[in-house]
Amino acid sequence: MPKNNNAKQMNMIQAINSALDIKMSQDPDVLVFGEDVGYFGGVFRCTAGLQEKHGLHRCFDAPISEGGIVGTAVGMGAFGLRPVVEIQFADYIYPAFDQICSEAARLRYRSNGDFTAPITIRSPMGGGIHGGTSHSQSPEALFTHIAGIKTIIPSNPYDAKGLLLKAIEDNDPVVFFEPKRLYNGPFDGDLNKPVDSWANHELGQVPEGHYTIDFEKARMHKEGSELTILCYGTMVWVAEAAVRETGVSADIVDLRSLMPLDLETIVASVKKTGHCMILHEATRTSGFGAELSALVQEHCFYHLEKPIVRVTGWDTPYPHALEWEYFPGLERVSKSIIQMMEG
Amino acid sequence: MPKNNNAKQMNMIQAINSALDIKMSQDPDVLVFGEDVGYFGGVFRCTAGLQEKHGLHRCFDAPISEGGIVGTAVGMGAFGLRPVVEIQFADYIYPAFDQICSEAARLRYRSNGDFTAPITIRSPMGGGIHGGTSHSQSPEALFTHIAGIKTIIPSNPYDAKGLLLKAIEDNDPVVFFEPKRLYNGPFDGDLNKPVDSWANHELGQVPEGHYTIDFEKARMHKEGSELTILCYGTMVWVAEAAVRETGVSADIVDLRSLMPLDLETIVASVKKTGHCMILHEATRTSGFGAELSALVQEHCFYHLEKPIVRVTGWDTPYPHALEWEYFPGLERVSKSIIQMMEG
Amino acid sequence: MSSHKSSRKNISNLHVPEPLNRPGDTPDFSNLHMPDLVSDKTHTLPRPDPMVDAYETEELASGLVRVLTLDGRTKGPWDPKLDADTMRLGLRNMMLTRSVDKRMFTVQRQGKASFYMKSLGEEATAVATAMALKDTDMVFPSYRQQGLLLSRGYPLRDLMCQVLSNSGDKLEGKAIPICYSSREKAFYSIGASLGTQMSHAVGWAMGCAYKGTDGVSCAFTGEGATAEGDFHYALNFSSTYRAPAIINVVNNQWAISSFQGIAAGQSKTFAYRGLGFGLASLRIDGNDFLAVYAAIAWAAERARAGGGATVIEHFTYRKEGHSTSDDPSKYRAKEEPDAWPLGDPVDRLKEHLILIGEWDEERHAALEKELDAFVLKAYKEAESFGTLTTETGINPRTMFEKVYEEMPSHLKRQRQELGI
Amino acid sequence: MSSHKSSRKNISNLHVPEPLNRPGDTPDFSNLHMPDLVSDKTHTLPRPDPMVDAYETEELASGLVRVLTLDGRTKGPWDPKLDADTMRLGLRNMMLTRSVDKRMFTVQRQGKASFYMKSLGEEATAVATAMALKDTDMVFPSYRQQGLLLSRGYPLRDLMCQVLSNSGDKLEGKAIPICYSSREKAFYSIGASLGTQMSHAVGWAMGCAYKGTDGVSCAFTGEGATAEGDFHYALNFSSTYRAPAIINVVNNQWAISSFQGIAAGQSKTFAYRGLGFGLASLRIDGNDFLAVYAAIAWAAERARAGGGATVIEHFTYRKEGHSTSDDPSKYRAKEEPDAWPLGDPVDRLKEHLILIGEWDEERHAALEKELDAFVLKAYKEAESFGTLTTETGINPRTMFEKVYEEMPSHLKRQRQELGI
Ligand SMILES: Cc1ncc(C[n+]2csc(CCOP(=O)(O)OP(=O)(O)O)c2C)c(N)n1
Ligand SMILES: Cc1ncc(C[n+]2csc(CCOP(=O)(O)OP(=O)(O)O)c2C)c(N)n1
Ligand SMILES: [Mg+2]
Ligand SMILES: [Mg+2]
Repeated sequence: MPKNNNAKQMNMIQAINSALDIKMSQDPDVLVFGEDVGYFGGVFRCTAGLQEKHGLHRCFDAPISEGGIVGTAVGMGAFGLRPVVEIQFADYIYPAFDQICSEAARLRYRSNGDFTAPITIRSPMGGGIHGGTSHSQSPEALFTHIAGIKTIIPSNPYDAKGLLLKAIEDNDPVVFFEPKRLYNGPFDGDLNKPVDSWANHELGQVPEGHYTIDFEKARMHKEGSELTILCYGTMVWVAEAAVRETGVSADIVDLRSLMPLDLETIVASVKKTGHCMILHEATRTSGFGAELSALVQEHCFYHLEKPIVRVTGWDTPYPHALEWEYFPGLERVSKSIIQMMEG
Repeated sequence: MPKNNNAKQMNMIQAINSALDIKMSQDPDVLVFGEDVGYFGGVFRCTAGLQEKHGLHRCFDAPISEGGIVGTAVGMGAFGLRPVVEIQFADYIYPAFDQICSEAARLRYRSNGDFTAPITIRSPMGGGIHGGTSHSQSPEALFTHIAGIKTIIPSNPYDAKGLLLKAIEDNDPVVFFEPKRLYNGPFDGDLNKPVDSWANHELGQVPEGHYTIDFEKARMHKEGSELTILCYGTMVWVAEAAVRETGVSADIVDLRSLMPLDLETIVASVKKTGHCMILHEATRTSGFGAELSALVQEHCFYHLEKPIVRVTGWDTPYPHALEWEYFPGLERVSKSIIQMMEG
Repeated sequence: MSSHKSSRKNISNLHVPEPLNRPGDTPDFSNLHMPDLVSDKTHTLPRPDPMVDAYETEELASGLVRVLTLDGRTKGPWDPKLDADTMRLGLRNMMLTRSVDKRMFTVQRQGKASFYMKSLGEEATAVATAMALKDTDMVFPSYRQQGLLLSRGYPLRDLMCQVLSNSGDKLEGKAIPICYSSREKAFYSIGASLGTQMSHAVGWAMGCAYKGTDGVSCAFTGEGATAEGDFHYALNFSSTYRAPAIINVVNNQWAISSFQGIAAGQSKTFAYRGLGFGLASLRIDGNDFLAVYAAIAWAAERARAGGGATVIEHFTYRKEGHSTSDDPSKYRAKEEPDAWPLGDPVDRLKEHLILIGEWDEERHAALEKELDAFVLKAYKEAESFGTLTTETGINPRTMFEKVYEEMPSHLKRQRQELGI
Repeated sequence: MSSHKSSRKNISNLHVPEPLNRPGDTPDFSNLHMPDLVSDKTHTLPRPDPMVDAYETEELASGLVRVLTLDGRTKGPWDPKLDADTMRLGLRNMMLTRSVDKRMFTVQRQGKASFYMKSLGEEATAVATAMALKDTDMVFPSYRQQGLLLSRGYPLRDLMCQVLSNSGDKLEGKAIPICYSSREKAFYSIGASLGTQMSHAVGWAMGCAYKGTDGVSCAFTGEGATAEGDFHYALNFSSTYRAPAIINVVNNQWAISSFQGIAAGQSKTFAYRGLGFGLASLRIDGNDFLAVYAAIAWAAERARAGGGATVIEHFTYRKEGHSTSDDPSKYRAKEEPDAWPLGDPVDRLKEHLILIGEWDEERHAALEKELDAFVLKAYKEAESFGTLTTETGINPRTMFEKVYEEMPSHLKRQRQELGI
């Protein structure tokens, strides 16, 4: 929690921008590139002003070639730089999949530490902006299956900044997904409410200076006694609303870092509550919820009073018109909580 | 089980070759291409003789470009052909990942059935041939997370032929992984034993003609009462050896089709035995074992007497020199069975 | 040049290309790599036999193939010598496209659609292509070739319902606006992942050759998306298998906020990329309806005769924002669109028709009005099927359909879970 | 032409390229797209200033840059005029490479290693490159440039222990044989996924430019792997950012069993691909040590001076199987290697040195013997660290190390699970 007196109100875009700005100021080896990130400052404005402040050669546009962007970043990383690249939408990370999985993830291992790829790959993820099949995906689970990659997903401005600073300083390749529905406010899945802004949130109070948040350290978003909800990104806010709505006493564990994973916090919570629900927006089958479920039953089998429940996106592409039927929103989560606790 | 009088002894390579040959003979719209599959007949010889028999334009070499191979196959599929392409090693499927996930898997959905991609992507997978990090991978879990793709993994010649014929006839894109360690015989994970051949196995008796095996239909490899082992590919044979070695009475469920999945058979078995073990060679975290574990605990929670156990490859790249320490072999599986049943 | 470049630290030798004009600059295209337009020199570029050796197209790949002069005449060997009716139809199709764009842009601004993309200034590339091809030749558009669909007579209502994602949408709201699909009109399903359609087009063309048909496939990519691997695959595979494909690169100078130089690097032209693969390659004036028509007809003839693929760079200009989500004044000089030295495709064809006495301002104004009314009427009908702000009217059950040919049991279970 | 082509059904128009020679054919290279070698015409190709406009290299990209004639003389403007000591060192490095290859091939055949890849016939491409670069210029090899490592004095024992995957292996058995890595020798970690190193090289070169060093990166790909997207990315990014990179395409005519035409399609040369991106491009006689040296020196000078990247196609021939897993008699005429019209790189440099009186057969035979003995001695030492058939001596704990910089808890748990 931010206790810093130099805190300033920031939305998630500003928090990310601040992290990049600080690192670029501190470390001449940090550079930023990607599609439209230069003069324009990125389609979501996360890199706004960086080219003007730090120079054309430190923040620049790249050809529309996700594979080339990650490939050249790996080369720069091996050389000794710390590139931070942007993939414009997580849905467009697949052309870079080979470079991420076969190269960034493997370079340290196969060279036994002789070469490394200390790169950060930022990318907006998730639905909620009517982006349909190709601007809404949550592909995080894929990366957690690839040994050598770290996968991070913040749920708020404070974490976004601290985790991004950590990611840039980390000597391993990090895939850093930014839930785009949270850029401007903590969307809680209630379509009937006016959109909230970070200005009203403690987690929108972000220190202006440098700080980092460790990976493999979940954030206990809310504490309770009856139910453990494992979630990350947008679903943290849906969980909060659903807990409020249903009145259940729940631990809401915001994982933040999927790989490495803070298993200790998860296990302690489930052992306490005896009930576990897992939320994610991604397609269910082989989503990260599957791994969480497997781990929880492996480590908490004798404490579980009910089957672990996954509330997730369906095993379909993200439909445009039926976005909110796909999204595991407030209604579905609340209903599942009630079913679990009363059923 | 093969009950056909026209059965002939085949290894898995011959069974695959036979499926391709039959389909090419029956259907002029079936064509085969990929790296080295033409004149030479493939580095594992699965397409041997097809060019000579069916013509240069029906079985030919492709540029070394997995993305281009799958991309052109999608276009041919949309046109109305049924291309069967080979990716030389599953480790090299990543350059085609975007074409598989964003295109082949999505074409039917996004066009609401206007265009489809009835293509088959064959690829040898798995370790056991000293192939190291880049010739041993088992990336099946990744594809099960992508709605729109089917993922098939046979464990023996009989299934390989029937499933491949089914895959080619299927109107959805199918990723068909062939456990390369099984091409010539049912490797059971015992390094001290001479290598077995399919000639000695019932499942190496393969009908010469056309037959198909439905997806979403697991094969009960062995039946028992105390333990359910969920597995596929090479691990079926490791499971068999471990069951033999430990003397446990186990259902060995050979999934064959990961997506769609025969949940019914799985659930019935676990409800019967109360114990579930999952085996796969792939890296553990977010492997397909995670999904299986999640499903089993969702559907059999009240029948499970012990935590579900996953015996898998480690969360590391596949090391060259330590291949057998990575491989979830006989010793590890047997030990896990004993721990589970006696612990 | 914009002022903030001064902050560049000069320790670095890293070269990052920059556009000719940024906000605040007075647009100046004199440094554009382009032949001298005033002298009409480019109109003398030869039109070789379509079966010419690919390398002999070198001067066509580095030059600029043109037919219409800037004062409305036609000139040079590439003149397709179309009759007035055909040209008037071309004009009409371009104007229809423009009218639909205008309407749907407004509709999006009213909050009734989530997204839209105009093709203003680039209508010739799509419309002339559709008219030069057979209606059965499969086109593989990026997302800015609605002119293809409209030229082939796709019902306006269907197009609009797709944009509105309503119950009239043939795609049942599955795809985002503008990702049309029409097998009937030989118009391939648009996916939003850039570049992927390029190798599909080559696969389709290989299918045509495999089956011995005389079909041709015709793909489009923006110049920005040529940097994707798929463009490379398309060139490579079409070169290897001599696929009867036409590979169009619409160089509209911008890729969202990145100017064409980010993709081009030190290349003279994008057409030259084709030469690297031994493919016939042309750079053409994309705002010249007749040049586009002539080039496509040439390439189609080559493809049908077994000569393989042709790469065509359409040199044009994106006059509006990238999409409804974009504000181009943030990254380029406001006056750039008007300063574009190759003019506007509608104006240029109109002027030519007037010059040869086959058109006049009154008829033009009347046609414009007629088309606007036609479009509005279609829109009213489309809107009756629902909009984003009302109800889309799409049955949630459809969400689970068409993932696979038959619904696997896990999707049935999920549908049940949703309670529908 | 081989007989089975007759079975081709002629309904299809799909063109599938075929090699000049198949098993059973008498090798004939007269249709190879190559300038007339006998007339030595190619020796007159100009050597422009390294800062020349890229497009002016067109004739170098479609021709063949040569220095050594087939009868051992030097000729033409590309002669790097090396002194005899340097040439003798080049000869030695090539012969050392060949000797190591021979030894390790045998070792694999004895079952002591799982895999090996020879570079027979292609030694000049790697050795001359290493000698023309600075030792600090980073090289990004594919897997057939062991000559780079050996020319830079990498200890034989270390190389061999890597192949044996034993306790002397600096990579602790993590990588398959021949996937060497040596930051010390500015030799990038080889990964087995084809092509991926190409964009790494460009990223590295961008790093050099960014930091204002005069470093150059030098990447290698086989001609077959140019079809991967990564090759495209490398050309595109180096063109955009003028990266000081040298992009070598080793066209050894074969990619496992596929002949170069499967990747080339209708391209005249692979060098021409570079021209498509506005990069300086050369095709060179890859069996000509002096031509390789001269071309690399030229490209390095261009890169260091800020002229950006050069694409160099090394026209050579893979005389052996693709790897120890391959049997080339299955897909090409047995006599092809000997019929290759550009000879053998070791023989050609040797003959030149003899012709100018700086070498003789006796010294050559003695050197060969010396090197074989040197290699054998190193091998004996390497073998003492273990082999596949004995014990590799690698601690299983190392399997979990270097996945990440620090071991996350799940890997510690897994290590524990393995009981080590
Ligand atoms: C693989 C992929 N990467 C990024 C994007 C985001 N994107 C959409 S359009 C666009 C610019 C394309 O520019 P260009 O190819 O020149 O086409 P134009 O819009 O000018 O017609 C970008 C970067 C995408 N859709 N797909
Ligand atoms: C991405 C990828 N696809 C396929 C392979 C399998 N493979 C290894 S080497 C090779 C042939 C490469 O030929 P070329 O590029 O010409 O290099 P050469 O072996 O002739 O040096 C193939 C297909 C691979 N290693 N990586
Ligand atoms: Mg553009
Ligand atoms: Mg080769």
